Order: sequence, then structure tokens, then C-alpha cells
Amino acid sequence: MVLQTAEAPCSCMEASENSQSFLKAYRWMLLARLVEEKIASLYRGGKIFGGVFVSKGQEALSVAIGSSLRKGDIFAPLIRDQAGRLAFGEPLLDCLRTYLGSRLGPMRGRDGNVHRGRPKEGMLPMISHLGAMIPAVAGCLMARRFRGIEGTVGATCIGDGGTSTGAFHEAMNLAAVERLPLVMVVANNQYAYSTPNSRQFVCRDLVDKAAGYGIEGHSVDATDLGACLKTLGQAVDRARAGHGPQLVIGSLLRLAGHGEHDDAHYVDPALKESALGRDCLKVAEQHILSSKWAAESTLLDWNEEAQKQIDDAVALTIREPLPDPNQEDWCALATRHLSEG
Amino acid sequence: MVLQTAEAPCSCMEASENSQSFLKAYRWMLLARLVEEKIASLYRGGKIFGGVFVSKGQEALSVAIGSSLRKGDIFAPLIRDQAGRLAFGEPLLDCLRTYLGSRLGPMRGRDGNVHRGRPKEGMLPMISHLGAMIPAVAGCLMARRFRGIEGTVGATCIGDGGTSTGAFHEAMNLAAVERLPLVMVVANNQYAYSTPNSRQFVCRDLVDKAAGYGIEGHSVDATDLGACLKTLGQAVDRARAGHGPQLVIGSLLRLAGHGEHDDAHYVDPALKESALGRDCLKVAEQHILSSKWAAESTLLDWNEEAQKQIDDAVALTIREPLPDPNQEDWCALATRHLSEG
Amino acid sequence: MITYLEAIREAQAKALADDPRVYIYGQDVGQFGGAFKATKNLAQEFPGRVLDAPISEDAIIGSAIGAAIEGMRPIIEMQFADFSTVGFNQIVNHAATMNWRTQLPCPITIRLPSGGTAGGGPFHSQSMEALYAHYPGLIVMTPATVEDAYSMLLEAVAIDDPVIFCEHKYLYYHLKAESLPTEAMPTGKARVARAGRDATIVTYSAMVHESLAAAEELAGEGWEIEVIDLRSIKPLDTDTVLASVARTGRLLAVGEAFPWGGVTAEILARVASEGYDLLDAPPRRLNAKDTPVPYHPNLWGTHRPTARTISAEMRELLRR
Amino acid sequence: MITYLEAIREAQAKALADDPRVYIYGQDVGQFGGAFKATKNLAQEFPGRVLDAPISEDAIIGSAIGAAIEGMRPIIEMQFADFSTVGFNQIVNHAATMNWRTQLPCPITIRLPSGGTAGGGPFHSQSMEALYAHYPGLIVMTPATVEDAYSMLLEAVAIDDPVIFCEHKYLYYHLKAESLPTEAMPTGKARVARAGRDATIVTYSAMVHESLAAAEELAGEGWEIEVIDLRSIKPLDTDTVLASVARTGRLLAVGEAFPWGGVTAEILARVASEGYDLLDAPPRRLNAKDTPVPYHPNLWGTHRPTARTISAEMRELLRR
Ligand SMILES: Cc1ncc(C[n+]2csc(CCOP(=O)(O)OP(=O)(O)O)c2C)c(N)n1
Ligand SMILES: Cc1ncc(C[n+]2csc(CCOP(=O)(O)OP(=O)(O)O)c2C)c(N)n1
Ligand SMILES: [Mg+2]
Ligand SMILES: [Mg+2]
Repeated sequence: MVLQTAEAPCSCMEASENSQSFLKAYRWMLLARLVEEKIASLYRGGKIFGGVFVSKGQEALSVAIGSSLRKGDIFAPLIRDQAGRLAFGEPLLDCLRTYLGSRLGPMRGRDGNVHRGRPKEGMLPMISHLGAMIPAVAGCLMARRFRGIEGTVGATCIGDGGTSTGAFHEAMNLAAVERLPLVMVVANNQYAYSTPNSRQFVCRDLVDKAAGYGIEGHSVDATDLGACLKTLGQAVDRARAGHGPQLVIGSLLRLAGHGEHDDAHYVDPALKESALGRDCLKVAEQHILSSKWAAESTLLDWNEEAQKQIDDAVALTIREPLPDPNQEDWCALATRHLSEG
Repeated sequence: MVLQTAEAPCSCMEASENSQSFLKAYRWMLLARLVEEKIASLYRGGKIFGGVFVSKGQEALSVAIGSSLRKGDIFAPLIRDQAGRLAFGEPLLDCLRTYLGSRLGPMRGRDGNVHRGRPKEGMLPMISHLGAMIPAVAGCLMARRFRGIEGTVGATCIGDGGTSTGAFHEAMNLAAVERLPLVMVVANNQYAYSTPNSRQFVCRDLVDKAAGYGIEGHSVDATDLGACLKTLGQAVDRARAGHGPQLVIGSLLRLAGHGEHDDAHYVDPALKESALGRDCLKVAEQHILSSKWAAESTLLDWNEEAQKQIDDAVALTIREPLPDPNQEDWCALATRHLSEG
Repeated sequence: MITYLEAIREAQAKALADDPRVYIYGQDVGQFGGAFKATKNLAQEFPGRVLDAPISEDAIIGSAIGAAIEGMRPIIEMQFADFSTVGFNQIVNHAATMNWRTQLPCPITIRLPSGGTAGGGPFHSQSMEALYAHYPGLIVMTPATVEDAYSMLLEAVAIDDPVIFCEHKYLYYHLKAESLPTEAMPTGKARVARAGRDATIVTYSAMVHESLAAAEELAGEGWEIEVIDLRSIKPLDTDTVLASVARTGRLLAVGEAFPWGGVTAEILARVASEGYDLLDAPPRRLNAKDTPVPYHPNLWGTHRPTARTISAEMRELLRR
Repeated sequence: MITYLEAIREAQAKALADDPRVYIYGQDVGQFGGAFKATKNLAQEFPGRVLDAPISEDAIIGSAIGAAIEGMRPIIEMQFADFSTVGFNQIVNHAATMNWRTQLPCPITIRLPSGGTAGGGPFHSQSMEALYAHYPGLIVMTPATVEDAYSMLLEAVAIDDPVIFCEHKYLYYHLKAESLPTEAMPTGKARVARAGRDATIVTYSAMVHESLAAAEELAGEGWEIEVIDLRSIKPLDTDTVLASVARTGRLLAVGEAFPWGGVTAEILARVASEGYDLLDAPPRRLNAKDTPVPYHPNLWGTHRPTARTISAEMRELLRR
């Protein structure tokens, strides 16, 4: 049956803390990779309306932030955060239900694909407008402070392209002024849709923006899960310890199209062959094997388990009721009696 | 009669290039200071509708950018740029006519106070929304490039508060990507209306933002006219020479209220007594006298000349026709036949 | 005597006192008490709950949304309604869609100092209510009286949805009342501001007072004009409007906003479709002119409707 | 056969070829040819004149304003209309006010891929035309045919004022024509898309086609429905609308946007005030529902008007 996201999917050979969390993270990455492959195949089969956006190559960075947070923290994932969502606690079913429009999903068919979340549980549902989630996370953290709740960290993710938005700037500055425990994770995947970094920014390194906000910055090779876990763990710790907002720049290459409709023909072949072009999942796998943290057969078992979990979830979702316009409550307001509907 | 802004108001004792430009700039500063004092007194006399915003303490920085530019350049002044406007070539009458709503002014009573300009002559009329002029200047520079016109510099001004706008960020980044010859002058006058810098940003120095855009940054003591002329001159030169956008941070203290309605009681007395609190006009005067570039009596003559020029301009403006709603052309469109008016 | 502006301050003081979830955020609202002094002394009276914001309207509204998700009830002051264009995306796409998308309400109140004053000019005079009313998920209040300014602002804070609170700058000092109300009409109900039988003016905010002055002027000519104050434009109380038109048979809708679309179009559309048979003459509308709001009072006074132009328009209507 | 989308590409190619002042700026419009391929190959055919922009809608529009001041005629592509909320301030406060404030025109064309498609969801489906029409100083085009997509876009570039060009994403591939027009109706004139005598539907953009399908359906029941395609909603051709209502006596206004305000309100308001005596029955309107645009096709198909709901509404109108 469906794996509960609260439990750690780990049964590793060695018990060192590092290897434990590495393996746990690896399994979320694997699950993310496989579920996105499944969704992409459903898309190709015409089963999904609208776009499909996968995070191939970004799982290490995403899982690292998702698993560095803890229950009670705030997380606003973005387009390519399937792994982080799972690690933070989003049920796998939420993903499928939202993509497939199930009435039982958190968005009930009203919103789709990556636009899902559970705000009551600290996971904000992104709106499409890039940068818009950052001030919202800042506001969540202000609320915690007003309410006297200590020790919360809020994290959110964006791409290289999203750093060009005014929303990013205003929110980072506001968070800095308020010294909020906000971790801003930037996946510098070299492209914003088809636009290469050279047309997006010309600073030496995106981490140079940190000084302009008076906040701490971190850079990490985002093809390396170990490095991601370490860096994001530190950033979250520092935020939690009161050192204010943390800007983390993870460098990698988007290993898929912008969406499944896009063949990414424009990606520079030199980048693909560079260190940035490594597949973080493969790199993690190699690391596990060479460290002898798990045997190849174990990895195969995990793959199978994950696949099974996905198949079960798809089988379940596909039988669920779709939204029905006649049963739909066409009312945008919470205050029903003020609705003009 | 009214001094033509094209001519240099200089008749100085020494002829060194530095002293020449210093004295010329000083006289624009003086004219700016005096015309704003006049407008403030008209305001107190109930002769001006809406707000009055003076630049007391900011004349050195403003005049330095205005006089570093040359004919054919682009300039988008902001609230506190009376001196820079004059130095760049805005007729004194434009100021009075706009404040007093003369139908003969460039805004013809349609817009007021600092919201004036002559876009055909490269001086953009600000809209109120802070940051909004920056991308417009960038666009002017893109146009010059498209049209094959070389050697243009575009400059615009903003306050410490304005750096918090998304508009500032997006435009600085765009200008950097396009490597435009844009000079961004920030008057860090310690307050945005009543809001102290501590509630506006927490970076060590606003110039630290330059690295985040991958552009060159400069800092200057904006109470010191000589330093301003030198720094802004360099920034303009570097922009013109193809080194891309230049960020100049001038530090000073706003020596008046946000507007004439505001007594600025909230300004920290310690700041007033600090070096930032020096009056750049007085400092420049001292410098002139101690350098023996002009005698005290000459300064008095200049003061009188400027005062006379202002009085003449006021006397003229006050007799000019006001906008007449019946003669007004209530049509927002240039394409008249498409107007619904 | 208490002004419209003071009523707004008092409502915020009461909201802060009554509900620990309330805080105020906006430029210069703290120690300084706001550009118009609508938060005067509140930072002092409620330490840590009235905060100065950077010049970042997008982030200000975005942060309010996050805070609301986490159980707070922020009151946001825009320094002028016109600057809400910079926070527009967060309002219409984030705050307004939250409840419908997630079933989690987004109780934020956004105060917009709205409308024209002499010398305000194109960027400090706008009436943006129709923009916000167009988007699903928002409530748009447009109080015209001291009492409503007070009670509706309290209601705005209590309501679970995002409320756009359009307070009119012209009324800030011009309007005074004896005391603050203890009871109030609920939002969503329009008020008959003046009873009449010859024609109905439907209007809101500052134009209620121009319309009342026009009605007074026309009373001197023997006409009894009914004036309806909509109070909120979303929801818009069609029933009260229709009931009035049923009595008078004639409708003039008056608004201070730009002429294309806007509240007056919505009123005419509703009355034409739902109360067609009640009309004895073609309904009319009067709005500002289709140009930016001019700076000089000479132009401004003609750009927006006034008692004089309203009564002229009404005379045309009564002639039909 | 040429599609609506190809017509938009061809118009831009022609504008670039004919006028050296024209350039195109927007996200992914260069080498990639745009998210919808509306600028396919243009960067290759016109080197240096079709530029990729950063994700900075405010700066994109702001830069176009500056370029227009300096004599260029920028065409701006927003990746989706919905993202123009981020450039909203520059559009309504800067571009729209320039000519009135300074007598210097601001000739920019802003292309907004608009309207709903199955699976688009709340943030990739909006119809924002009414927002822009509300503000003075803008022209708002809403082409419904391949021919208009082509000729109106050319006209947009030629016009001295800022033009909001609402191109409908649903029509991109669905609509095909034999060839591009060499002559065209001017902007500001509505078109009788189908002649009739029993009732008039006034509509625009994608809803023209739903309305034509409804008229066809109703023709099977013996009704002759006239369909007016507004083509531009600002200016809005009231004369053609009134002339049609004079012929038919019945009016239904149909729009895909949210119900409060919007184009349908403006149409009803104009007809009620200027053509009251022409009406034989109360005019009606049909809009999308008052919620965000839903993602799932099951909901989306009900959220917006369709041929089926339009004919149902029309039957109601014909019954009166
Ligand atoms: C404000 C805004 N403008 C445009 C878009 C359209 N858009 C969606 S994703 C995208 C590219 C994002 O690039 P990046 O931020 O680098 O993230 P990545 O897709 O590479 O993960 C664009 C332009 C948007 N969502 N929001
Ligand atoms: C986007 C925006 N928000 C708010 C305002 C209102 N406002 C006008 S001036 C001002 C303070 C500006 O401070 P700063 O940028 O430091 O310039 P200074 O007045 O100190 O010269 C504010 C908040 C505005 N003009 N634009
Ligand atoms: Mg990217
Ligand atoms: Mg300042």
C-alpha cells in the first residue's frame, strides 16, 4: 500500500547518521523521479490536462531542503520540488490526485499539477506567478513570531529565472529587515524555460545577491546529494538559530524540458557534458554503492517498492471521482452570505 | 531676466577646470535651494495645491549627476532633483509653472510639482510609483542602441526607500543583462518619509547591491560637492565607455521634512549632528571661500542674481493662464478618432 | 465630533484591542502614525503590533497572505490606493484565490486611501474599486459616512475573506459625526441616504455627498430625489437598488472612477436586466472623464462629477 | 490554411520587415520562438530585433515605454496574459498616462495570450481586457478571427497609443483561414459576424465562435440570431451595437471574463442608456462564473459560457 510519508523509508546497512539520512533522502529522490516518469507517461498517453513539469536533475537539492525541515515548519515548494514535497510530508497521492484532477485531492480539480499544497499543514500551494510565494512564507514566519511560537523555519524554492522578479527582491529584503528564519533555495539550473543564464543575469554568482540583502549566502553543487544535505541542513540550522534569512544557491542542469511538451533542444551540449550535467540520482546511487551503504540488489528492491507504491497510487486515483460541475460549489468566498454567486 | 539654462552661470576668479565646474555646480545648487525656499513659502501662503517636496541637503549629489550628463543624454530625475534638473537643462520656469499649474508649463496643469519633464528632450517626467522610471531609462538606452546612436548615457535617481521596490530590482538586472550605459544614483538620505533605514534594509551598505547585479558600484559622501562631481563624473564616464550600469550611493541626511507638510520631528538628533547632517550647500560655500575660488561678496552677488531670477520667474508665472476645463482637451489618446471621450 | 479619518483610527484601535490576531503593516504606519495619521498613536498603544514596512507593496501584501494562513488578521495600509497596482498581483491572484483553491480563508483587510482631492494629480487620486470587484474572491467596501467607516472597517477585519477597504481621502477631514455607532447595518446592504420618489441616484463613497447636495438643490425645484448609498460595491445590493427604482422609475448611477466599465456600468446592467420593467426612462450614468485624474483643481473639479453636474444630469433624466 | 497563431506571427514578421522601429521583447521570444511559437523564426529572420527578456514583467513594460519615448515601436509578449498583473503598474500608470501628461505618444503593443483552455487553471486562463479598458489612455483589441488577428496586430503597431492586444489562446490552433487579408476593417468598428433579426448577441474574442455555434443551433429551431463581434472593446462600437438592437429588439451580451463589471456590463449600460427604446425585452448577460478559472476541464467547461449555455440563455431572452 501507499507508503506513509511520515515514516522514514529506510532500512540501510550502515547506521551512521549521515548514511541514514542520505539513504532516506535517496529513497525520496527515487520515488520523486519515478512518480514524475509515471506522470510524464500518463501525459504522453493523453491522460493529463495542462502541463507536466518534472524535476529531473533537481531531486538532490529539493530533497535536501524538504528533509532539513521538520514538522511545524513552513515550506512553499515550487515547480521542481517533487522530492522536497515528499520529504517534507506531502502524501504521494496529493501529487497524482492533483495532476489527474481527482475530486478527493487537496485541490479538488480546481487547480492542477504543481499548484497544490496543504496550507493548514504548513505547505503552501504555489500560484504560478514566480516569486509570489516568498513574501507569503515571510508572512507565515511573521505570524509565528506574533503568536510567540519559536523555532519555526520557513523555506521556499525558486529558479535562476525567478530571481529576476521584483517579488523575489521585495520579499528577500523584507525578510532581511524582519530577520526572519527564511531559507531561500535557488535552483540554478542554467535555464528559465529556453532562456539561458546569460540572458537572465550577469552577476558572477547568484550568491552575490546575499550581501545586497545583508543576509547569509551558501553555494552548493546540487548534483551532489551529500553536499546538498549538508549545506541545506546548515542553512536551516542557522535560520533556526536566529541568524536571519539564508540564501542557498544550488548549481545543476535541468535534465528535462521546461515541461513535457518541450524537447529542450536549445540546451547547450557543453553544459550537458559538464559536471553540472550529472544526474544527481545516479551520482547518489554511485555514492551509496561505493560507500557500501547498500547493495545493488537493495537499490533494485527500493526501486521496485517505489514503483509499486506509485502504481498503487495511480490505480487508486484513476478510480476516484472527477470534479462534477453540478456538485461543484461555485463560491469563491468563505463568507458565503456575502457571495454574489 | 530669466537665466537661460544652456549658459553656464559662471564668472569665477580662478580658471582651473575643477574650480570652474565646482562653481558652476554651486550656482545651480544655490538656485535650486532658493527656488525651493520660494516654493515652500508659496505653499505656506496657500498658493500651491498638493504637496511640495524640497531637496535641502541633496543638492550636491543631484547637481553632480545633472552636470555630468551632456546634451543628448537621458535623465529621469526624481523627487529631490531640483539642482540636477537645472544643471541638465530644465528651464527654471518649468518648475514654477508645474507647481503653480500654469497652462503654459510642460504639464499644463495636468500634472504637478515634481511630476514634470520634457521627454522629447531626454528628460523623463516621473510618475509617482517609486522605481518606475528606472526601466524607462533602460528602454531609452535600448532604443538608442537599436537606432545605432552611440555614446548616450542615461541616468536616474532614487532614494534609500526606493531601493526596496521590485521595480528597482527588475530594472537594474535588465540593464545589467543588456549592459546598458545606465547610471543609477541613490540618495541615501537615511529616511523614506518617516521610515529610518533600519526598517528599510539591513545590508552593510547599499553599494553591496552592485555585485548582486554584476555591475560597478560607487560610494560618495554626498555632503561634499567636490566628491560628488568626481564620483558621478567617473560613473558617467565609465557608463559611456561601455562598462555597463553604474550604481552610485550618495550618503547624506534629508534636511527637511518629507514634504513641506512634515516637520520631520522623527529625525534622530544624533544624525543631524553627524557628518551626514552637514548642509552640502554650506560645505560647498566654505570650500569656495577657503580655496579662494570666489570672494564672499561674489557669493552674495550670486545669491542676489539667483533670487532675482526666481522672483522674475514667479512674477511671470503667476500672471500666466491657469488651465481652463472648458478649453481643456479631454482626450487621453494620441489617436483622436479612437477616443471614446 | 469625530471625523471619518478618526473613525478609521478608532476602528483599528478597537480591532487591535479586541483581537490579538490583528496587526497593522504599511509604510510609515508605526511611530509616525501613517501618511494621513490613520494609525496615530497605535504603535505606541499596541507595541510590536503596528509595523513600518519597506517600500514593497508586493511583499507587504504577500506577507499578509502568509500571516493570514497562519492565523493572523492583518490590516494593510497602502499609502495611497494608487500604489496598490504594485501589490495587484498578490491581491487578485493570491489572496483572492486562496479560499477557493484551498478552503483556507484569507482574512486580510487592505486599506486603500482612495479618490481625488484638489492637487492630488494622476497618481494620488484614483478610485480602484472596480478593478478589485471584477476579481472573484474579494469583498470591496466603499464607506461614505463616518459611521460606516468605523463599523465596516471592524466588519472587514472580522470577515474571513480578503476585503478591499476603499476609504475616501476627501472625506477624511470633511466628514464629521457626533459619535461612533454601536450598531451597524451589515455589509452587503445598501442604505437609502435620502428618500425620494421622482428618481433614484445610486452611488457610493464621496459621490454620496455630491449626490445628496444635488438632491437638495433639486428639492428647491420641487423634485424628490432618492439617493442610495451602496456601502459595498461587492457584494452589491441589487435588491435595494431595484426597490428604489420600483418606487421612482428613474435611475442615475454616479461614480468618481473612470467611465469605461466600473460600478456605474454594473448598476445599469443589473437594473436593465433585472428591473427593466420598473424603468420609466432610459437609465443614465455619470462618471469621471476618460483621462487620468488632473492635478490642477480647475481641471479636477470638472474631471469628476460634482453636485452641479449631477443635478444637470438629473434634470435631463427627469425631462424624459 | 493559416491559423490564428500563424497570423500573429506573420503580422509581426511584416511589422519587423516594414518598420525599422519595431522590435519584439519578451520571455523566450528569441531563438525559441515564444512559449506558443508566435515569434517562431523571427529572431533568426531579424537578427538583433527579437530579444529574450528576463522574468521581469515590470521592467519589460517599463523598458518598452522608454524605447517608445525614444522613437521605437516595441511589441511586448507577455508569456500569459495573467502575468501582466506584474507589469500592471507600468501599463496603467506609465504607458497609459504618457500622451495625456506630456503630449508625447507611447506607441507600444502588448500582446496578451488570453482566455481559457482545458487544463489552463486559475493562472493561465484569465481574460483581463476589462481591467485595461477601465484605464484611460489604452486601446484594447480582442480579435476573434484569423484575419483580425493579423490586420489588427499590424494596426496596433501602427497606432500611436499603447495597445493591449488580447489574443485568445483557444483560437491559436482551433481557428484557420484560407489566406491573410490585404484589406481590413479599421479598429473601432464592430462586425456583424452573422446577420439575424430575432435577437442580437454582442460578444468578442473566443466567445464569438461559441455564440455563432449557438446561433446555428437556434437556427435549427427557426430563430435568426444576429452576432456582433466587437473586435475592439475600447473603443467599443456602440453604433453598430445599437443598430443591431434596433433591428432585433433583443440583446444578449456574452463574455468569457468574470461576471462583476467587464465588457458585458459596459454593453448593457450603453444600450440601456442610449438604446432603451429599441429594446423589446430586458437585456441579458452571460459571463464566466464568479470564481477563479478552474483547472479541470469538467469544471472549466461549465465555468465559461459555451454554445450550449448561450443558446439556453437566448431561449430565455426570446421567451420574453
Ligand atoms: C511572473 C511570471 N512570469 C512568467 C512566468 C512564466 N514562466 C513559468 S516557468 C518560467 C521559467 C522559470 O525559470 P526558472 O525560474 O529558472 O525555473 P525553472 O523552470 O528553471 O525551474 C516562466 C518564464 C511566470 N510563471 N511568472
Ligand atoms: C511604489 C510606491 N509606494 C509608495 C509610495 C509613497 N511614497 C512616496 S515618497 C516615499 C518615501 C520615499 O523614500 P525614499 O525613496 O528614501 O526617497 P526620499 O523621499 O527620502 O528622497 C513613499 C513611501 C510611492 N511613491 N511609490
Ligand atoms: Mg531555471
Ligand atoms: Mg530617503
